[in-house]
Amino acid sequence: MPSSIMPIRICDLRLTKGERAVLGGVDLTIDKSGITVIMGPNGAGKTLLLRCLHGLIRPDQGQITLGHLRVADSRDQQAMVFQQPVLLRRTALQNLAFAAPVIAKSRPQRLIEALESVHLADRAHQPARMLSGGEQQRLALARALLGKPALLLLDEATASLDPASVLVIESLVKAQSAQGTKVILVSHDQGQARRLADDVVFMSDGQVAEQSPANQFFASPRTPVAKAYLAGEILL
Amino acid sequence: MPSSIMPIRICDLRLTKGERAVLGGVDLTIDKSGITVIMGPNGAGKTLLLRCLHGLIRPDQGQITLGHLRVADSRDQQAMVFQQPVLLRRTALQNLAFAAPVIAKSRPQRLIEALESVHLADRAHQPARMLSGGEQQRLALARALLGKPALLLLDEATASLDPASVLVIESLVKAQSAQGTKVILVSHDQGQARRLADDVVFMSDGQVAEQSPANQFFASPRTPVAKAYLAGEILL
Amino acid sequence: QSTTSTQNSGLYDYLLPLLKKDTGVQVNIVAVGTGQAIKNAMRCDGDVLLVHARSDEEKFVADGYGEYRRDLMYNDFVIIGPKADPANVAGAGDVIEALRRIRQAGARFASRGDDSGTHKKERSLWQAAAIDPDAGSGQWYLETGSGMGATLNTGVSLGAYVLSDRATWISFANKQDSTILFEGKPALFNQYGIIPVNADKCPNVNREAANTFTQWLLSETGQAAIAAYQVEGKQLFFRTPARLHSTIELK
Amino acid sequence: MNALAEAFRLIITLDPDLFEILWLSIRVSLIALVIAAVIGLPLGTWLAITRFPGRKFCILLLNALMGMPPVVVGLIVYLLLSRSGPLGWLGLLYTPSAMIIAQVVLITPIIAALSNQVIENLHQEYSDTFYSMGITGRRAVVAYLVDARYALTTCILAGFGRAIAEVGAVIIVGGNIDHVTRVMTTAIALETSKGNLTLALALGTVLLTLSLLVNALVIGVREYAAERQYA
Amino acid sequence: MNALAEAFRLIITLDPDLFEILWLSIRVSLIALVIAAVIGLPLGTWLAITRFPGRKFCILLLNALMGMPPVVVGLIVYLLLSRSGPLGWLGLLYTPSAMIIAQVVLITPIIAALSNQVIENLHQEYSDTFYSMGITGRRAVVAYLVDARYALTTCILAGFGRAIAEVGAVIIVGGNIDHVTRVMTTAIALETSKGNLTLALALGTVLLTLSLLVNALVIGVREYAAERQYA
Ligand SMILES: Nc1ncnc2c1ncn2[C@@H]1O[C@H](COP(=O)(O)OP(=O)(O)OP(=O)(O)O)[C@@H](O)[C@H]1O
Ligand SMILES: Nc1ncnc2c1ncn2[C@@H]1O[C@H](COP(=O)(O)OP(=O)(O)OP(=O)(O)O)[C@@H](O)[C@H]1O
Ligand SMILES: [Mg+2]
Ligand SMILES: [Mg+2]
Repeated sequence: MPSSIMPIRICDLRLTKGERAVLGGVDLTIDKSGITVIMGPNGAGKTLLLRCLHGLIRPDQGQITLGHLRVADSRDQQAMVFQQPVLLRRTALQNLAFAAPVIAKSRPQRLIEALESVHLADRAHQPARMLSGGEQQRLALARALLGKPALLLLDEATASLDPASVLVIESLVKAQSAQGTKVILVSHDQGQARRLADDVVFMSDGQVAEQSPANQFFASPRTPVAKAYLAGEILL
Repeated sequence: MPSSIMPIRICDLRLTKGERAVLGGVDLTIDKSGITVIMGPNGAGKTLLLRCLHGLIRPDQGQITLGHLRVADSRDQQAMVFQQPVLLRRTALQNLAFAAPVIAKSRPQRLIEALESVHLADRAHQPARMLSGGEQQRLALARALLGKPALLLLDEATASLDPASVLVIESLVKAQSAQGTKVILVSHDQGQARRLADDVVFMSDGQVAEQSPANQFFASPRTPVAKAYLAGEILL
Repeated sequence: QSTTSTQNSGLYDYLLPLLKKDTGVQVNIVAVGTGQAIKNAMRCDGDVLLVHARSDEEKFVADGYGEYRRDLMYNDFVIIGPKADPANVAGAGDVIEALRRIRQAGARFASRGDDSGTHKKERSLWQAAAIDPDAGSGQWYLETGSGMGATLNTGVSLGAYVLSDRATWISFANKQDSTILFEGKPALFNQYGIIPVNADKCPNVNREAANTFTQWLLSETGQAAIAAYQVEGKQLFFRTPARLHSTIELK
Repeated sequence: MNALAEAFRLIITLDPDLFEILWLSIRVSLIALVIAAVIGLPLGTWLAITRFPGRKFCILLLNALMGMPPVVVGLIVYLLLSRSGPLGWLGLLYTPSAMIIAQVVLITPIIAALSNQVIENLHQEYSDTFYSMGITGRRAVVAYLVDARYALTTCILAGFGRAIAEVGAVIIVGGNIDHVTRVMTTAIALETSKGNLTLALALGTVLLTLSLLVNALVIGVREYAAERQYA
Repeated sequence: MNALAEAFRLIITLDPDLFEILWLSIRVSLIALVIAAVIGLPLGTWLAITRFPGRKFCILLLNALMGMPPVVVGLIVYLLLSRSGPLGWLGLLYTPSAMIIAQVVLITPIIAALSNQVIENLHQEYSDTFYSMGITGRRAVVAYLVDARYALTTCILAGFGRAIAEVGAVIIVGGNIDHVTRVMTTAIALETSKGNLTLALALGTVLLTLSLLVNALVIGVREYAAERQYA
């Protein structure tokens, strides 16, 4: 029931590391299905926000609800692909088999299909850690999709992929979204954001600066900070 | 003497992993200074080629010369930034101090300047491993530039940077190149390649498919495989 | 269960095959210090006790742990020291004088310091000589807190004097330049007793085999065998009372 | 040098006594090692990856137990197995089983503490991913053990080293009975107390050679497997 | 239970004999540990990061030496230090120094072998970067030791555990001489041979408590530092 985790409400999320408020009161409601792209400069807190949503970090303060669920209760409906994928010290296929729910395990054909969907079928028996950077990222995505999650979180999952792989993953993500999975994706790639986003959340300095439908955001961002970002102008 | 490592000649470089010829006879001469961008699909062997050049991998067969030098003799004139930067478990500043040549150490101001050049001065005393992905990559670049290398190798060094950081790094790389450093850069980002490249090397399936001046490559790639790549069309 | 000194002397390696041939009884030896042997036996870990500490043995039987006690054999103690003999122990008239000479010469003396039969004997001799060695503990009086062999290793290496039972010394291989300097006085006799563990207290005891073993050792055959045991041409044990701490477990 | 020659002589003459003792040493230590590994590896792993109050203290305790004196372990096991002890009815005292028990008690903390550290390092890398995939409990433990298998061999070898070299505990619970519970280390101790230092050293050399062989075997297998498979 | 009560009594009555022995144990083991760490950590690290023919064999040897019986180490040191031995002129036999030497010989391989494994794991991560930066030799060794400092404490604690629990070697070279070389473990062995099992266990409890305290201290410092600084 993918709809049961909607809407996602984040309320006054705060997180301090050392003396820095790395998340300084994030307020955000995501109530539309489809693909939400989070953009923003390095260090804006995009990864931290995603990790809070996924339950990897417990914020110092604030509330997150997914539908009627709290983060802890929604975890088996979520899947996440990290910026730097961590693969087990096993073959590509064994990596999938390990992650597969019990049902899928009884049907090894499912795993092969999953490998094929990310064009890695011929690497099935290669040690996963020996794959090229792009191949590892594709494998991580295949692994995340095995559980048929209701919410898919992607943290710069295509950052080191070639154009073709990017398109492959984008179409996989779109297809998944079309099946009702809510996708939240962090990306610096404006082309990708334009191609995928239904709406855009722009973060800056530990806060949400702007949230707009995609076409509106790219046509004319409401905040100066987003405008500068898109122009590559933010002073670091 | 940056010129002493030119021209870079790679002759019939072969490398087999398991049963796959991951480098299948690479022939390449880079004789112009400036910035050379290597492009090609995931798994084409770009990273492996760079690693061979840097002396990290000993090829099964083939020859590499840099000017009159062999790889082993040119190492102190090279620096490399990896796809996934590895930082020491210390603060950002200590990471630079560790890498700094003895001369620079006596002038701590040099290190602060290096941090400023990648806009990380205010993160100087933060543990390097706690920096955001983009911040880590910038720190790795600053570290690589400390030794004033004659040859700078960058492996998708801007893959997870925000547009502003990308521009910062690009301008740093350009400035370095203008000072006579030869730069070889692997990237999937066509925009970046167009902005930076003096010439482009296109790799596919463990071989060099095409080597052209940048404007010519982007205007009309000679090989069908490069054409398809630029269009995002290669079948994986 | 058996003690270190009898085991180190090699007596069991010689006796047990003879016993097996005569009676068919298979014996397992566990060699530990006297005090430990007696306490192990009180926990019923053993079938026969072979020790040398007469008063403890008698208490053991009186408390009902042992069926009876018999003198088994004896040997004697000797004083070991460096050949140079700085305290001239060899010239002493009796053991008391020997100890006094050691003390007066300021020579070092290695004691077992482990409450073993040998140690108790040594303490009683110091007392008889009216010397309190504890005052010099760590300076000239070195309590090794170890078995006979280890104490000999220490004493020999330091050129110190040691009171040892003759059997252990004769079969001891690391003599270096030490030798027997004082021996043969009745005050130095060392009696071994044998006690079958009381099967009423310890139902696990293999009573029949324990008796067979004890009786064989006490019989003419056993006694003759003990007397016939020699190392380097020297007789180690003599038929009649002697002491040694061991329990012996029979299988 | 004499000791080396003597060791060599003992080995090439295939001295049957020596081989009986050697074989018992190997058997006892290997069985103890297997048991200790079966307990210690999952325990160390589990403590590395779960979080509960008192966890830090458990790890601390494991580390401290690495420093448990063998004599004390021997005494405890002795008191348990003694005929008047709670497990006396098993009749295990002065048998090889008793020695195995003592060695297990001795080396389980070592294996657990060392594997705990190894897995903790791996956990830094894997934890987010495992958390995300909902891998917990037994599945996580097994996954960590499998993925750290090469590094864990060193922990196991450390445990083996301690077991095979151990004398204080086995002499108390085994009794060093000839042909029954005499192992290499107790034989060495016996020869030392007899003053036969050369023979003792020769036996030590043999034991060390054995240890070298076992280690070579394990490390050889590990290298072979690592080369053919996954980095 | 009796043993616990007795241990408690010994400690609260501040038994002077006990504290003399305890203090000697700590002194000997800590000095041995420091020396062994100064040798073993760089050695293990160096073997993890350099490549030369015979390196595999050296690592194998270290692993095997972890299984060196203390009695044998004791004998070798004894023969070296005995008056007729090559180092006899130093007059160290039956002194605390002799015990330190024996413990160093015993635990250096342990610390080296375990740290070798820890550093090898880190090396997988760092090697390319260090190679690229031209960091080799002493600088690399130091860098690895610094960056793996938290994981290395476990190796060091394993070495400490072995040292403080060790009896076979120190009793041979130290002689367990009262007021001179009597340490906790040899005192325990003595009480055991006297049959004073309760007292022996009490001493064991005291030793274990000591071990626990040292471990708590080290782990405490580590956690504190790790929290305030770098992950
Ligand atoms: N554990 C931590 N301790 C201290 N600071 C941290 C920690 N984790 C993150 N930070 C800081 O929090 C800020 C936000 O980090 P985050 O990883 O969310 O950035 P981001 O928006 O994902 O950036 P990027 O685009 O570079 O991935 C960064 O400045 C980072 O240095
Ligand atoms: N150690 C290895 N063992 C086996 N195969 C390897 C090893 N290293 C690389 N490969 C294989 O060699 C091929 C080329 O790898 P390389 O990392 O050079 O690709 P790349 O061109 O850099 O790709 P990407 O754009 O994804 O980074 C890949 O298919 C990879 O699976
Ligand atoms: Mg991020
Ligand atoms: Mg690459």
